[in-house]
Amino acid sequence: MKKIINEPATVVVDALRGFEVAHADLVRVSYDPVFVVRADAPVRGKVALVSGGGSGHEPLHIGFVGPGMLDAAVPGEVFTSPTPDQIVAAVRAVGGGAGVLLIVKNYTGDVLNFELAAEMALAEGIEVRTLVVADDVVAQRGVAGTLVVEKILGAAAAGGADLETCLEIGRHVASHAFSIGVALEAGTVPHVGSPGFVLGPAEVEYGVGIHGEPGHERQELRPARALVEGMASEVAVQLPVGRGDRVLVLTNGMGGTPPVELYLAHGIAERSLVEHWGVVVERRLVGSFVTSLEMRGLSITVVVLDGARIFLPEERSRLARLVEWWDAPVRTAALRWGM
Amino acid sequence: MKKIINEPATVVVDALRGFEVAHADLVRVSYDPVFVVRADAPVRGKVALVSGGGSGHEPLHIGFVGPGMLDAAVPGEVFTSPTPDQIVAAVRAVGGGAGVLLIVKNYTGDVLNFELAAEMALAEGIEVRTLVVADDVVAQRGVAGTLVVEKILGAAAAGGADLETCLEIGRHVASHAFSIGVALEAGTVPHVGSPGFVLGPAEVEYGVGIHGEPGHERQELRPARALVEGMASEVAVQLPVGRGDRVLVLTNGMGGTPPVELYLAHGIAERSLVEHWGVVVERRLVGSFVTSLEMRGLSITVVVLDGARIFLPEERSRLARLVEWWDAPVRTAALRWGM
Amino acid sequence: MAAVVAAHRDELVELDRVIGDGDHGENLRRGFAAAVSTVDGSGPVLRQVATLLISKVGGAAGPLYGTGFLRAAGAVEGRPLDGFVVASALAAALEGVVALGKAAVGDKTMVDALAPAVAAAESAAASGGSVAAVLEAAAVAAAEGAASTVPLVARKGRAAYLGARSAGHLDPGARSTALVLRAFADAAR
Amino acid sequence: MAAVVAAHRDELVELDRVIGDGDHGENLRRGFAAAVSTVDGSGPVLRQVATLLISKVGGAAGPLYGTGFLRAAGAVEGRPLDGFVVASALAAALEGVVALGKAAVGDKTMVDALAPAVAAAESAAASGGSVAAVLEAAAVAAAEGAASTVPLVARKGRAAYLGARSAGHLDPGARSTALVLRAFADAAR
Ligand SMILES: Nc1ncnc2c1ncn2[C@@H]1O[C@H](COP(=O)(O)OP(=O)(O)O)[C@@H](O)[C@H]1O
Ligand SMILES: Nc1ncnc2c1ncn2[C@@H]1O[C@H](COP(=O)(O)OP(=O)(O)O)[C@@H](O)[C@H]1O
Ligand SMILES: [Mg+2]
Ligand SMILES: [Mg+2]
Ligand SMILES: [Mg+2]
Ligand SMILES: [Mg+2]
Repeated sequence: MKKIINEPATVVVDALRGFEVAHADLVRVSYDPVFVVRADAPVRGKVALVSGGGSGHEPLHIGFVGPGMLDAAVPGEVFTSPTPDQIVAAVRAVGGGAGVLLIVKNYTGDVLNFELAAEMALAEGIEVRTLVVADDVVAQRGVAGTLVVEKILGAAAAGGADLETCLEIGRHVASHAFSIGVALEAGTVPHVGSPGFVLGPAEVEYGVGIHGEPGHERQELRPARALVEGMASEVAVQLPVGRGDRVLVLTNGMGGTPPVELYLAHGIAERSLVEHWGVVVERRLVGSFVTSLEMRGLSITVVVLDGARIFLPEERSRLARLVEWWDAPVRTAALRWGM
Repeated sequence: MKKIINEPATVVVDALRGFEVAHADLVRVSYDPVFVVRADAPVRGKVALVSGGGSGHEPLHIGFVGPGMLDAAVPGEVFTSPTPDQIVAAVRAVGGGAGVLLIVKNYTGDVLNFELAAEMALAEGIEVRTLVVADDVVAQRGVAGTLVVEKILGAAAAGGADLETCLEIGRHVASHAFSIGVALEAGTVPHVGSPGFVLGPAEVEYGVGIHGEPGHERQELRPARALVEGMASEVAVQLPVGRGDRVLVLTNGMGGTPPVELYLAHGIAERSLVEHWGVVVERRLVGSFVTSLEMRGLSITVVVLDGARIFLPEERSRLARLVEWWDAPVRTAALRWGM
Repeated sequence: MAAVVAAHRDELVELDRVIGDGDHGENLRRGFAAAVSTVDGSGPVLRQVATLLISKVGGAAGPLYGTGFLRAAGAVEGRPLDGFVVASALAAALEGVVALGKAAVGDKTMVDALAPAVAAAESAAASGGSVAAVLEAAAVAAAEGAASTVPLVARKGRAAYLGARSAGHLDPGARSTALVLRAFADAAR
Repeated sequence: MAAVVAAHRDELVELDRVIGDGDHGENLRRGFAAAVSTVDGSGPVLRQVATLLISKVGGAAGPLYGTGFLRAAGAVEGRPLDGFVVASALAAALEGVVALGKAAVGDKTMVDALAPAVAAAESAAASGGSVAAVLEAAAVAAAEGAASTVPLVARKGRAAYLGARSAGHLDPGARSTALVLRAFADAAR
């Protein structure tokens, strides 16, 4: 195992120290227990958004803490969900009186620990709700779609949406986000020392998650066009309407994937979604945002911003706001525009 | 060789197609000859900034095209400098009447091709000047420091600096930028098929550039603290003053390096520069901006923003503008703030 | 117990690497090590351990182990320790784990070790077994239960993502449960 | 000539991979292939090839090869082809390459192949050699010159970044220069 680290036991905290000095204008970092909050927390009167999970997925979630997105992120050990006391401490630090929404990726460990934390916070009189994201189409894990949920909720909360409305918006976005991942090479968990799986020189793992676990099946590496079109189809069949859906497409690198491959794949994904599936791509994002250590590979996420036929007419104007919320100013380490 | 590509011969163009759809609001892409210009080019009355070089270093330079930074980027084949006709075509497309500055990384091929292009453009009556960046302390190559030069010049040009002033500012920044790189694993050029060098399970290449060429020497991988402190020292000894210098620190990933390692290294670099070298870190940037395909590794760049004792007092206020220019709004695919 | 877990850390890491995410051994090592260095015997030990596991382990195993220890603590506190009490503590632990994790026997989880352990403990207690005998019966049954997870296809936890590919591998949580019960049994001898 | 370059593409790629960035073979293949498909024999061939090399090759070799061909074209155009003209064309090419690249013999570049080729061509021409004889002498000397780069430490181009580690490897540009001259000599026979 080759990594630029000091020792496996201190990776998370050592990386947080660097993150803290790099973004002192945006965040404050607590080390005992470990959590990250926006520099101006708590924001009075705003619903606070707290997310978290195992480390090794950076910039998720620490890189999304700041105005217009998360109020706090709670990193666990590498690929290990954080503990309830960490989560509760973060909730206390950001609660601004309008309630706290926990955004949880769908893993047994994350769900259990966040639920325990929610119970503890409720017992302290803090209004807390939990939103579970499960956008992976292969195994209903929470993967890259989580960042879209967090961005849209960040804007909604900044715009004054109350806790129940945030939960409702979050559920809507989460249930309209579909992702699939592929890996060319697995990452290595520092305290494990060897990769989650080892592939042959022409093999890929298809349908992977973000924890180095083997995917749905092993396939031969095909040219990008065939591979990515297949991935795009796999998410496209999940779309409520398909033809005519206005969507956001996120092409996400897994940590060891260079931009040249990401852009190349993104071009194929968009073209294929438009030409074969008739969707309208309203927004897009390309980059390494939800990673799995140094895993080589990528995921394609499609989020429906509006599905003309599935919503009652009176709902449409509210749902059209998803684009507006996506475009709203955000200022975090990893996503920044408009400020 | 495992990559998400169609075939080696079309990698650059295929990736540009994805880049174009991902950033249609920011850029226009020409395919014959190949170059990328900002969507609103040419900008009348502004000095136009054109950079370029071999592909495989994305987001450099295409990801830095847009308001507040470059007017055009000219990508060559992977690791191969672009040809003069590409460069001249880009120069023609962005010239806004106030002259064009070519920002060139110091490689024989880049220098020769850009110089030929400059001669051709001059022959057409376009005022062109050339700035060569050679920030690598091991072999005077142009590496990650180039992005700092481009950002600062982008702001200066947007602010109305004329061609000679831009050249002067650029020379100043370029001559005060110092970088060193290390690789854990080399990338593979698509049409070569095997990596530039192969390292043992505990070896690193120290003093590498960004073209997969072997570095200054092969070393044993040490804990991050020792490795990065050594790198920080290697750049710090180049600083004109050292103690008291106000600097920008850029911790740059090489394409296959996950954020967790970058942040970890950045923390060590900053601490070491401050504690052992007495510099004042005014600004910093952490991310994968100047890459070498999927190479695992990183570089540390230090750019002097002001060296209290080396400048005559009357020069200082102008030099203090470096921070202001760095902070100025920029809107590109890879660097964005303030707009 | 911490020593047993630490000694088997790499084995558990490796089991979890193959069908999960590789952290199970390290998570438990961290949790039990914290328990050893913190629990001072001043109060109810099991309850203190439970709290530490919940706050130090993380992952799926943290809340599940923590809840198990917590429920077991509730079942033994204030009662003189005998075979029946031990058996009922194990039953309470199982109930807590199932309430939280909603896994049934055959889902390829720690429940596949814990459930037969409870059954064996209860019949040992019913036939008058001592604390040591009850724990020994539980440990033996847990080891068998753990071994029985090898051919199973996982339906809970990360290994479930592998579908049919999870078959043929020992479940790390079942294995660690068997190890912990073995440590209890050995300590009681 | 394009066929020769294409046939040796992988060899040149490999030479450049070891002490450079691996693109030399592919760059030249692309350039000469473009020359073959574009040059139509309508005008001065060498000049057309030169322009195509400059606009299709890129890298260091593009301008250097292009300038070499351009200067050679200037030396032969409008003159009846004989041994002296060929030798002076090679000399002009060398002058152009040196003017642009500022490399001297011993710097481990294409100059190490081209300079001895010029010397050999000039003495072959002086002793009355035909076009074919002059080109043959140049090709032989270039091959020797290229081979002489193996022990050298590079002082120009990317290989120079390796310092002492560049020794022990054949320079790709010197090798390709020898190949191109060999192709000229074979064509003239
Ligand atoms: N729902 C569940 N109920 C009971 N046990 C479970 C459940 N999900 C997972 N487990 C157990 O947890 C073990 C994995 O624990 P660990 O690796 O620490 O957590 P994580 O899966 O979050 O990485 C599995 O081997 C399995 O025995
Ligand atoms: N300054 C120079 N003068 C003459 N030849 C040079 C010079 N620099 C490089 N070369 C030649 O160019 C060759 C490399 O060409 P190529 O790989 O196509 O370009 P690049 O180095 O830009 O990748 C070297 O092997 C060397 O022979
Ligand atoms: Mg885990
Ligand atoms: Mg090159
Ligand atoms: Mg695990
Ligand atoms: Mg080369």
